[in-house]
Amino acid sequence: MSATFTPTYDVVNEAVAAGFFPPRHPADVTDVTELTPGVIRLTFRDPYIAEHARPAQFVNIFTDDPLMPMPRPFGVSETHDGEVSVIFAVVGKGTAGFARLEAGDTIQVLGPLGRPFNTKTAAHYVLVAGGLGVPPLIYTAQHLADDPATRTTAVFGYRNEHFADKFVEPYADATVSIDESEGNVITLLDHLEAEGGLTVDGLDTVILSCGPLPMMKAVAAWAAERDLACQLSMEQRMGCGYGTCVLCTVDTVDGRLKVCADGPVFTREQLGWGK
Amino acid sequence: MSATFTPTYDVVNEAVAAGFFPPRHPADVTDVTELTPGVIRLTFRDPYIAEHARPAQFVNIFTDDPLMPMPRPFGVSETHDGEVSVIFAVVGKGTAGFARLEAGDTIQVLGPLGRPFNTKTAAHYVLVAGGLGVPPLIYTAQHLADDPATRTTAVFGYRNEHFADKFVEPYADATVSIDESEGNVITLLDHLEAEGGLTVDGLDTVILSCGPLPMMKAVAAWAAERDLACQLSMEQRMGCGYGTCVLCTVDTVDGRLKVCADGPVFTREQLGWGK
Amino acid sequence: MTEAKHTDHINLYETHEWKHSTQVAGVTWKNPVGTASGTFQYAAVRWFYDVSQLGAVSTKGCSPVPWEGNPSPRTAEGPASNINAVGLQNPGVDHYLVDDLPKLKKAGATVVANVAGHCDDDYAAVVAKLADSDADMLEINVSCPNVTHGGMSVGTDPVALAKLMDKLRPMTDKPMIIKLTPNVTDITVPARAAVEHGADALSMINTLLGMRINIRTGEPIIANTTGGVSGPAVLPMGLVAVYRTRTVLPDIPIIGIGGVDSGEKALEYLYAGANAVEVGAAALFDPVAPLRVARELDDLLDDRPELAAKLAAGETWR
Amino acid sequence: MTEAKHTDHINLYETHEWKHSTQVAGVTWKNPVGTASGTFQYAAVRWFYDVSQLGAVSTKGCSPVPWEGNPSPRTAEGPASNINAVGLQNPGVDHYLVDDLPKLKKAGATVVANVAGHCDDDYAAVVAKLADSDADMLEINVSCPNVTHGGMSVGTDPVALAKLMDKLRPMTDKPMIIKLTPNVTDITVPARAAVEHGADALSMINTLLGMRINIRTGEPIIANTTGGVSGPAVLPMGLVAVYRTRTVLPDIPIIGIGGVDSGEKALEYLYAGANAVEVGAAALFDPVAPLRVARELDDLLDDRPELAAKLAAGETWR
Ligand SMILES: Cc1cc2nc3c(=O)[nH]c(=O)nc-3n(C[C@H](O)[C@H](O)[C@H](O)COP(=O)(O)OP(=O)(O)OC[C@H]3O[C@@H](n4cnc5c(N)ncnc54)[C@H](O)[C@@H]3O)c2cc1C
Ligand SMILES: Cc1cc2nc3c(=O)[nH]c(=O)nc-3n(C[C@H](O)[C@H](O)[C@H](O)COP(=O)(O)OP(=O)(O)OC[C@H]3O[C@@H](n4cnc5c(N)ncnc54)[C@H](O)[C@@H]3O)c2cc1C
Ligand SMILES: Cc1cc2nc3c(=O)[nH]c(=O)nc-3n(C[C@H](O)[C@H](O)[C@H](O)COP(=O)(O)O)c2cc1C
Ligand SMILES: Cc1cc2nc3c(=O)[nH]c(=O)nc-3n(C[C@H](O)[C@H](O)[C@H](O)COP(=O)(O)O)c2cc1C
Ligand code: FES
Ligand code: FES
Repeated sequence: MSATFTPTYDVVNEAVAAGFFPPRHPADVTDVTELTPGVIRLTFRDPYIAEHARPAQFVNIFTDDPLMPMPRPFGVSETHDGEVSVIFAVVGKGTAGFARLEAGDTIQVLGPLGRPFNTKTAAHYVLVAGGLGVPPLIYTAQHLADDPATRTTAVFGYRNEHFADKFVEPYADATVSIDESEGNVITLLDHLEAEGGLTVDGLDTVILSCGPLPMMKAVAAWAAERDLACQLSMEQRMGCGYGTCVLCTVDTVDGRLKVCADGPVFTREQLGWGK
Repeated sequence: MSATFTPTYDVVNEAVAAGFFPPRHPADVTDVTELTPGVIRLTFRDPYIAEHARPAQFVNIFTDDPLMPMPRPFGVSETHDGEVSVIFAVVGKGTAGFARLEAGDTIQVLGPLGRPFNTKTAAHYVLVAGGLGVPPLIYTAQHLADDPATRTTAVFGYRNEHFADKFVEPYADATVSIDESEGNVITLLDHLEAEGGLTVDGLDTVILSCGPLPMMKAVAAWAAERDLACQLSMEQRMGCGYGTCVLCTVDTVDGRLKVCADGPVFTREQLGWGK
Repeated sequence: MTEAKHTDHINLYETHEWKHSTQVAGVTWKNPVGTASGTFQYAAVRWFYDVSQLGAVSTKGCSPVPWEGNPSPRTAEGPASNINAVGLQNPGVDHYLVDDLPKLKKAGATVVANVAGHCDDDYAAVVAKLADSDADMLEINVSCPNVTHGGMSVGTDPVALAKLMDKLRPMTDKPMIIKLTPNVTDITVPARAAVEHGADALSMINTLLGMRINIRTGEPIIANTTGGVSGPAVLPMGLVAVYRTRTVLPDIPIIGIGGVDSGEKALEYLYAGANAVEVGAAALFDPVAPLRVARELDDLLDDRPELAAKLAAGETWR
Repeated sequence: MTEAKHTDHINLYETHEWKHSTQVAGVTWKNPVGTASGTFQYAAVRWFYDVSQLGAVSTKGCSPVPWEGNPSPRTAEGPASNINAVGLQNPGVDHYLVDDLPKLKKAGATVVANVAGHCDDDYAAVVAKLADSDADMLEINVSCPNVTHGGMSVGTDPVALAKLMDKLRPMTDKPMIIKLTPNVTDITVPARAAVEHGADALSMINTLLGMRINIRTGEPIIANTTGGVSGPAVLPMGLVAVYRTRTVLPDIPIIGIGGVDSGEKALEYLYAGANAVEVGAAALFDPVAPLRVARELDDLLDDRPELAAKLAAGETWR
């Protein structure tokens, strides 16, 4: 009973054919799985997003409660045959609502949004993620899995249960993970370096990272010490998600930039981290 | 995902046992029927309301859209075996939502509310209703159907289709109706009087009425000219429906009274009509 | 996507041992949740729950003589809000003294008597009669947007407010709460004026001026044209009023009002610096809302012993 | 209970022949629906629809030099609302003149250039540069609640507003709209001051001061503590601002803003006395909202020939 515009898929298709980007639109939920208590994988059917999403791009998902009109952004974690998955933690009322969704329900989505990781160069991409930063790096691994010019090593840190290893393993060339009882991703990176796992097939090493702020700062510093390229996917409270409101800024050396449209991906140089 | 308290039936039952009135609570919709375009009969299962509702009492029904938190009051039109019916016209967004309900859905309700028609005396009750004023008078007829001390004559006026005759006929001792192409309820009352139908079995005649304001004023005047007792069920925009906010007043000779708790039923003397 | 309610298991009819009390200007409330004036009538609410369970009840604005209020329709619906234009209809202070007040006290309620007036003498006449009554606290309503004299016209003018306070303050030792309107540029200005002239506590916010129009007729829905907006939609405006007032007046007790319909929202007010909250419009949509909020908050405070201890001691979070 | 949308059949990507135009201070809008400042960036929106379809676009507040705005987080969610504390981040008027403005004009849009300042000289510097530009109208933002100087501090002080107007008015013949804040007791006071000192039109409302608190930390969610509330929740406050202003200023063109997310709500503003409306926060939640509102309104006006005729002639309903 809300006043939201819900175009049919035809409208979206026509729009795309006309060169426009699909607006907020409905999508059918096809699966909801709890991966570990409070962490959910939500899959919905959305051929447009599945076809176009790039690593670190995100989708805005909307609640069905008009008291909560603002978008909830989530990084794409996998796509398959016209379906899109996100993995999220239940942190507030919006995500609590999404956790109660069931296959057959409908959600409203907008996307894919944001600037992806730059993975154009032939390189060994080290995918460093912590906690709920794993989804975009799973998707990066999926995206690069069939690219003969690249190699990927997933380096995942968890609070306790290693809930995402099984999703990234099929795509990454190597996967290592750790939880708080043993250390953190820096522990893993040090270990990887010590074992010579940082260099693969003579390729340049590029760090791609997403996770809690302190972790990302540590990763950037670690990369800077070794003079490695490092791209980081940032998080910020958003208003629109598509670049119209300037509500989602992050401080960079070039001033305050939009996480949603200038990012979410920034280089460590842009963020001025680890110099 | 709204923050509304939804007690279980157990809570309501315990409350009632403890002498309290059931608060707003969920009820299952059992039937939704369109009687004529834009006029809907909604039936829901609510043993408490079915048992306790009296003629001209109403129930607050709530939308499931938190943008529309205010109660929608509707007169009870019939009760059967723990089920309660209301008949309503689609006039705004709330009633439009109710019209889309289906059996098996759940609604939130509060009731029964308001002071009923006084039908305690042995009398011939003439039930004069216009348009969407018919529901409380159908229920009055149902309520009095088995009372050997009373007789009822339904006098219903419609805009066009005579959608409610079939509901009142099983209960009323006589039913006459009219639509705008032929006249109005005063036409019927004059006719009834002329034919001697106003007096039945030597009983006092009491007019009970509900409908649009101009109609009720005309009915009150008609009754006053004949010195007949006349009770009228009023309508007003409400805030709470249970007497706490004074948002629903009607001007009476005793000042501004609450339609929800002092009424909805007022005598023509109280309203100062038809003197 | 239907929510499993925090309170689904709560039986509001079972008597509850309150775990967390508060103090407002020296008066103990058994929990930090009261009812807001104008949305609570004993005669109506007692059917639904035992009103003595609430932290306090603030009764309908009371005038020296009976007032008839505004013509109907008096209400319209806003998005997630109620708009009201009652215009302070009430049976007058004499009726209050023989009817509502004794009944509420007999039932065991902590009573905040809300005072209305069209002019300073009106307010004074009511306060004079309440001075020796059983009311636990007085709440002077200088914030009603639905009357042409008194009400908001006083609360938006710090000079007029100071003058009124100077008149009322000497009349009684009862804790005197001044209820403020958000329809000002800076609520801390009248807040300061009230406190400097003897207010024992502040309550805020009253309703925001608003209206709706019927698109079939093109005319305002409310007979009095405009009304006061309350309910879920006004929460951010109520919070900012409390927070900013607390920033400039660290010691004055504050009752936070506006859009509270859950324990979590009550908690936001407490973190903003309120000593207690009142529930208004939510009670229109659900009669037991104030009690439910109190029960939810009582549980939420279990996990916040520092906040709970401050409240019980008459202090606030900030 | 899912609603069959009025607009389910509308294909917003098909070019539309607008049936009902309006006039704002002599400027024709092809329909009465524009975008509100701060919720429209050409670079972002052009992907979703042809922006020239709108009645007008009001661009982001523009300052003499680039402004960096407030630290993040800059936003929180209220019940049915957004709370923003951008603090007028923008790349400055020089950038506007070489980037946004020419692109928008090239695309065929009717452009309202929104002007920001921390002091009178700031406003003047921007107006000086826009005076000979291609902008169709100027909108002076004296109502931003998120800056410590300028913005709302001017719009809440009729004397300061008059002084600013006296400075700006002689600088340009372009239609000058003054955008007012609802954070005042009586919006008709600054409205009058603006009109008496040369405003060609008024737009209202800007955002209402508000905030939210994180109940896990007990601290404000927004880094700048408070922000401005907009979106569905503010509709009644926006309507009352327009209605009351129209009552005292029968002839001034008014752009109604606040909570518009459907053709029906736009219509309420027109019946309240507005010449046009702008859509703000709704565009955050749904990029195509402004265009959808325009299309819905275009159909609703079909059944209201008297209103439509007045608007087209530069008159208003009341
Ligand atoms: C680009 C981007 C990608 C993200 N990807 C993921 C992901 O893959 N998995 C995941 O679990 N989370 C992700 N997040 C965080 C996720 O958006 C928030 O956890 C979620 O919006 C919280 O919603 P809520 O209703 O439960 O919380 P509430 O606190 O009830 O939400 C209130 C408002 O605050 C916003 N909000 C609250 N927390 C955050 C936050 N941390 N970041 C941004 N907005 C917030 C909400 O969007 C909403 O507008 C991402 C955030 C961004 C910006
Ligand atoms: C005691 C009583 C009994 C009623 N019984 C019936 C009945 O049996 N059948 C029937 O069709 N209608 C009845 N009505 C009228 C019915 O309540 C309204 O038509 C309905 O509330 C409109 O809701 P809406 O959301 O569609 O309209 P909207 O205009 O979208 O509603 C907005 C707000 O205005 C209120 N409102 C709008 N119109 C009315 C009205 N005419 N009376 C009271 N409130 C209104 C709504 O309750 C809501 O709070 C009764 C009203 C009262 C007071
Ligand atoms: C119907 C109604 C009547 C009210 N009457 C009064 C009153 O008499 N005195 C008063 O101080 N406030 C009155 N108020 C304001 C409320 O006490 C409260 O301050 C306001 O509604 C905001 O709280 P809420 O959002 O919880 O409703 C009234 C509010 C409503 C809705
Ligand atoms: C994110 C955001 C940024 C805004 N920036 C400006 C601005 O730069 N200048 C201005 O005059 N108003 C600004 N506003 C206010 C809007 O233009 C509008 O007046 C207000 O949001 C109310 O309309 P709404 O309820 O449709 O959002 C901004 C609003 C939002 C939500
Ligand atoms: S969220 Fe609106 S610009 Fe980024
Ligand atoms: S609707 Fe609240 S008293 Fe009647």
